[in-house]
Amino acid sequence: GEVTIAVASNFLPAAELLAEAFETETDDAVVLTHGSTGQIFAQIVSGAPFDIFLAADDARPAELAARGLTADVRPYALGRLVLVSREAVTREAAAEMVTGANVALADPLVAPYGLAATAAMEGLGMDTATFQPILVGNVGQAATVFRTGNADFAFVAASLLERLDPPHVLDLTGLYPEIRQDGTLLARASENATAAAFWAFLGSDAAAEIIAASGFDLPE
Amino acid sequence: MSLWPVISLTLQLAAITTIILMAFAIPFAWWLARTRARIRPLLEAVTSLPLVLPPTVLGFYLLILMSPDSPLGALWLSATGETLTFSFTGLVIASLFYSLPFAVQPLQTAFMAVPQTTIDTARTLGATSRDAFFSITMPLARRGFLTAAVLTFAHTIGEFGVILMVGGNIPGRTRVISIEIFTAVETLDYATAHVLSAGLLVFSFLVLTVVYALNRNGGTRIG
Amino acid sequence: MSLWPVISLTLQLAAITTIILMAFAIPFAWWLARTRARIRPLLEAVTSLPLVLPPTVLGFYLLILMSPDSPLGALWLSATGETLTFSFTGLVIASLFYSLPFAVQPLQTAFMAVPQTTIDTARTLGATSRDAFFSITMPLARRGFLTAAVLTFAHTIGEFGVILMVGGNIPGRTRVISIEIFTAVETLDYATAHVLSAGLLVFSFLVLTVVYALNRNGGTRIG
Amino acid sequence: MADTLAFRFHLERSASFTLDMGGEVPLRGVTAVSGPSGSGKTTLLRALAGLDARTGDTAEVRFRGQSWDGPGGYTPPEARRIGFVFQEPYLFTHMSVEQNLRYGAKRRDVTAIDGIVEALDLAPLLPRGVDGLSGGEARRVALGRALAANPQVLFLDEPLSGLDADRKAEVLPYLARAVGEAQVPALYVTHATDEIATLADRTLLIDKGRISGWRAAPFHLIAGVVGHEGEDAICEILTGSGEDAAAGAGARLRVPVRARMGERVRLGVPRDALLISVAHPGPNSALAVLPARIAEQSGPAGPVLDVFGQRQPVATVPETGEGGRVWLSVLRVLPRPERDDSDS
Amino acid sequence: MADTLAFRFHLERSASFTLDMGGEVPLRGVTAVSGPSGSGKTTLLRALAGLDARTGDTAEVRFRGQSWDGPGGYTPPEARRIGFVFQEPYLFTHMSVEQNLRYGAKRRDVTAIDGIVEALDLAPLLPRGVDGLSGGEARRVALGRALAANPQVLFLDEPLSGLDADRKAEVLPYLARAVGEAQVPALYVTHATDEIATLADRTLLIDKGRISGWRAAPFHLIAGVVGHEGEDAICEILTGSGEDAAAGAGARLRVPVRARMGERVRLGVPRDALLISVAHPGPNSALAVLPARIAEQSGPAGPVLDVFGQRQPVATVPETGEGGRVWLSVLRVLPRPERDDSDS
Ligand SMILES: Nc1ncnc2c1ncn2[C@@H]1O[C@H](COP(=O)(O)OP(=O)(O)OP(=O)(O)O)[C@@H](O)[C@H]1O
Ligand SMILES: Nc1ncnc2c1ncn2[C@@H]1O[C@H](COP(=O)(O)OP(=O)(O)OP(=O)(O)O)[C@@H](O)[C@H]1O
Ligand code: MOO
Ligand SMILES: [Mg+2]
Ligand SMILES: [Mg+2]
Repeated sequence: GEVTIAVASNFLPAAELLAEAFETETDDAVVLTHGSTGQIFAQIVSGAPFDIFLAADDARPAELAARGLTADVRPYALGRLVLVSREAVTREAAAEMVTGANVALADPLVAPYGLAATAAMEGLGMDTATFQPILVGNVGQAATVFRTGNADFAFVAASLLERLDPPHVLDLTGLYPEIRQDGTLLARASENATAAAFWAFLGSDAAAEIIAASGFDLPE
Repeated sequence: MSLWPVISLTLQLAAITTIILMAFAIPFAWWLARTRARIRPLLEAVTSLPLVLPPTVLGFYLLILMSPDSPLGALWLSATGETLTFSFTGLVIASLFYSLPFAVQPLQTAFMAVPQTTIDTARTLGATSRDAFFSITMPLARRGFLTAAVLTFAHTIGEFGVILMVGGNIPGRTRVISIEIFTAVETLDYATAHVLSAGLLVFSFLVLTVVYALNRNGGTRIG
Repeated sequence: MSLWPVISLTLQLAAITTIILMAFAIPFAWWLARTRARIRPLLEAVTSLPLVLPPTVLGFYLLILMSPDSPLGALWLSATGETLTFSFTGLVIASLFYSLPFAVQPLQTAFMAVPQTTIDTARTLGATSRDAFFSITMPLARRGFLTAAVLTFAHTIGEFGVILMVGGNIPGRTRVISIEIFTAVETLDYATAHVLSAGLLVFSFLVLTVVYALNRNGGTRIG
Repeated sequence: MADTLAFRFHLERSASFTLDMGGEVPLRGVTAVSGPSGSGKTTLLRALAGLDARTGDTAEVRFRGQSWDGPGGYTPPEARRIGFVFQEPYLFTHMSVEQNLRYGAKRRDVTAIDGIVEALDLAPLLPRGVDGLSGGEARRVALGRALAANPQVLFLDEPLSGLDADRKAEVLPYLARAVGEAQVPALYVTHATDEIATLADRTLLIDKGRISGWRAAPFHLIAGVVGHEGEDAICEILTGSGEDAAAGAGARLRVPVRARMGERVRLGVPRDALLISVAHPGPNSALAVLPARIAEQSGPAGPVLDVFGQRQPVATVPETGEGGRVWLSVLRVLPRPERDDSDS
Repeated sequence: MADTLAFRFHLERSASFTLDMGGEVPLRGVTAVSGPSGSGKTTLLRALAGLDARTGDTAEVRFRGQSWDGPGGYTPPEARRIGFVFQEPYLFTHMSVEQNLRYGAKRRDVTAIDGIVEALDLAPLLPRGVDGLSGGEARRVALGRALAANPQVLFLDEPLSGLDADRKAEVLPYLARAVGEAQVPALYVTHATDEIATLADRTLLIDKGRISGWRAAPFHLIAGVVGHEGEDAICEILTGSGEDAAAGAGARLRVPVRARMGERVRLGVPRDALLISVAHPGPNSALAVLPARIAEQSGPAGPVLDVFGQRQPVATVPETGEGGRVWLSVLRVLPRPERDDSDS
């Protein structure tokens, strides 16, 4: 059988590992497509042939559920936000160092990590009302801006750290509300045994190990 | 990761889009170039409109327009058993929309520069209006054809916002090379992004150079 | 939410990009149209290249090119005290890149259709080559100017991939209307998306119709 | 089925110009079309060819009884088989000279264009592009292109302007042969009195968009070729005209024309090259001095002379009695080989 | 400082055509340029105007001692103040007729173009666009545009082709006046012998890209205006030429030209309109019969006649003894008002 999974871009590297593990285990095929959460939502509403949706937030899956398009919804990972920088920074000094510098983060309106970053900035004592950070489309772009030398700081997902390899990382655990990434088994996949199998695999310990290794926390 | 399906799909999409769009744009631009109808400026304006919407937004509306709930999408579904969105056909339709201005406008400019008197001369020599179009107007306007085809082809290769929205990035079906490069950048896989971009640039550069060099010896009369 | 700063910024960006690009593209396209240099097809090909890269990817390379670590970015930083990226200037530079083909190619097509003999005639009547360009070539090629300007302006309004990457969506500084619409779509605020899109379309339609209608009475000689 | 091109037009071209005329042109020989600049000659030819119809125009055209335009049916320009030489060459700039020449030929299944190439001396130009052609070269190509398309009628809008005198002297007889032997009638717009004198069987006069009159063929004499001297032919004026023409009273002229023995040649005499004397003028530099008689002192179309039985119009005659003898000093003749059933 | 236009060119235009010539043209009156189609007339004028230089071309041009091209310095086309009328009109299609006319004028600070508008009868065309213009109308506009730009020398490439005879008869004297009174010399390419007869003070002959010879002014007589009759002037042939010209032996002609009493007029006599008789030809239809004398039976440039002391070349003379009396029947004259210091 075959399952088509739509993945929020920030989870793509992890999803690729999961798909590999699932395929070796079952002989079934996994087709991965990715995009922003909002875009995938619009596509599903328009009849996209996706079986499972791994979103970057809990709002879109809830909205899909409200429209009766889902068979099951549950969290599959909790996002971890970190602050990357060129010079070492501590939680105490962060407010002073970061204010006025170039800080990249995903647009809070569009991306859950952006919303979390805003909360973290307040937690670090920055005045988000007056301070103007660089808002980009998603955490991947925030990382790119940092990596290309165009920002001194960036709020990014921990899942990107391996590829980003920044000089300094500040863990921000506890400074932002939980970033719940919900997955949903879509109603159109109710007949698809492979989809059901992957949905089950996503909750397995093997999957949990991969997700954790990819820089996410695990939901309860 | 085998890139071949992605490259092949990209080239197919660009080629088919260019062919269909030229087939439509040629008569349309010709008509626009010759008509004295009042409606002309309106149609010219409409032709340029696909440009002003951001690709993702254009994709969003096309998604709505072609979804199985829409009349068009429903018709397609009942006729073919497949949805129009997330299919190659859907991509082609979307590409036709967003590349329309690049095909029509250079053609119209070129057609307007072909003197009616030359066409009249061909008519008196036994050419039907259709024959005169192919034997006189087209060769004289060939710089416009070249520009239209190059802009359409290249833009179809480079566009990804619409494609991503309408096509859904499905390997072998709707995943094209621009999305592949986009993904590489978004996931910080810069090495892949560099390689793919460089390949695309070098390939495009070679093709375009050959095309322009071939066109060179002709060129509209300048003396 | 007041849209005015966003609209004003968008129009400024589009207008400045169109003006600068035309100022560069006019002499360049003119040279391309008249030169017999071997290098011409190469330059024509290079001119089309910005098209084949997906906007985000183009944005990525522009980020690298303009970053404070790069020579260009460093120069700008030391000269102005600001980074080139995430500034309005950076947006303009990026827009110049991705709209280049739309400005150069229609102009070149139109210039190639202006007969050298007509220009020679103007020279013998006392016009310097510069004067002849403004008084003869430009009016005769005005359909190409129109096409180039419209495609550049509209495309700058509609593009957002590059802008978002290079500009970073900073209100009043780099937030343009295309990003605003994109945000609305992404956040499921479809009502806002519809209103903004409809407004943009209607506005663009009206402006374009007026522009084309004004151009109508002239038009290249066709008889 | 009348062998004519009949037409009636009302074409409003601008506030100040309307082509408003009807008429019937015999489809034999050359009908010259003459009139001041801007009088509507080009507009008339284009309208007859079916180019430029606009809303508001009314047109009716019948060619040999077949409807080309109007209530009887419409024939598109390409089906009218007109050889149209426009006032400007309008060559196809994306083709070589040879491709230009073959454009119409190919579409009318003509393969041999050698005769035309030779007559117009186009051979050295064939492989060239049209861009560097001189003014006269371009005109010859345009003329050849129209002739090569096997037309059933020629519309010529100043086809020889821009050609040098020698070239004209070569091309004119060729055109005359095309019109004469191949029996292709022509409408011929020209301002050159020489060309009218050589070719015209009649002249249609146009002014301000209307027909202002018709004129018969200008002064000319029919002669027969009785010998050759170098490149020239020795022609003897015929007595009387038509089929039963007999040789003139030994009046012979040496004429620069290529023609076969026995062939008939029409010798146009331009108005300025004809001197009428009351007495024999004695030896002079004229080509020939011919005896003639004043047939009509003041006919409806002006005075008429009788030269060896051929009646020809002239502008003025000197004062002598009716039937008075005069002498014609002919300073120059413009030859046109004539088809055998000529009625002029 | 020689009052000449001196040039030397080597321009390779194609494998088969190279313009390779040097010469010096006096900057007085009209120098006709003549030669077969494709001989290089247009190429020469364009080169003199400084258009189309290419790598590999060598050129040297001096105008009244000032270097236009070559080692002595370069003057761009727009600074040469040439009034160039091209073989085709090349009107500016985005301008009205009036804007076309004023294009060059504006750039040379000329504001009054009324004289030109009147002479070329352009008033009714002024507000029009150039698209619908007839062939002859377009040529007149092109001619007017060049004249309005206050040129110091005229380059005219068949400027009157496409004009009807009446129009030509109007424009020719106007051109003659421009050249004569305004002292603007002209290089004048034409195939029309009439135009050469009327205007040319000398003819430059070109063949295959080289100068093949020079020819003096063709047969003409200088006359003075002694009266008017209707629109025409009554001219009396002068005896001798130059400043000390005295009235001829009462030989008077009625000539269609607008000229003031006492003004001098040059009367060109086309070759075909001149009949030479050994004896007085008696009363005839000629404009005038003039006594003349054969001055040279076979000079270096052919036979020469002496008419009232004016020596003029002719093609052939009949057989009489040296110094023999002959009679000239003049069938037509082409008048050109003459500037007073004329030396012809
Ligand atoms: N750019 C060019 N490329 C090739 N041949 C050329 C070019 N320009 C001129 N020629 C050739 O040079 C010759 C001279 O041309 P030119 O136009 O000077 O002739 P012309 O004497 O003005 O003839 P016409 O009386 O027919 O106008 C012609 O044979 C023409 O074909
Ligand atoms: N499209 C048009 N718009 C306005 N006026 C026009 C148009 N076409 C022709 N005319 C006018 O109609 C008149 C007749 O033009 P046409 O070309 O038939 O003249 P013509 O007799 O051929 O003159 P020529 O001998 O100068 O070529 C001219 O005054 C011309 O300006
Ligand atoms: O996955 Mo996001 O859109 O970067 O929070
Ligand atoms: Mg005409
Ligand atoms: Mg020429």
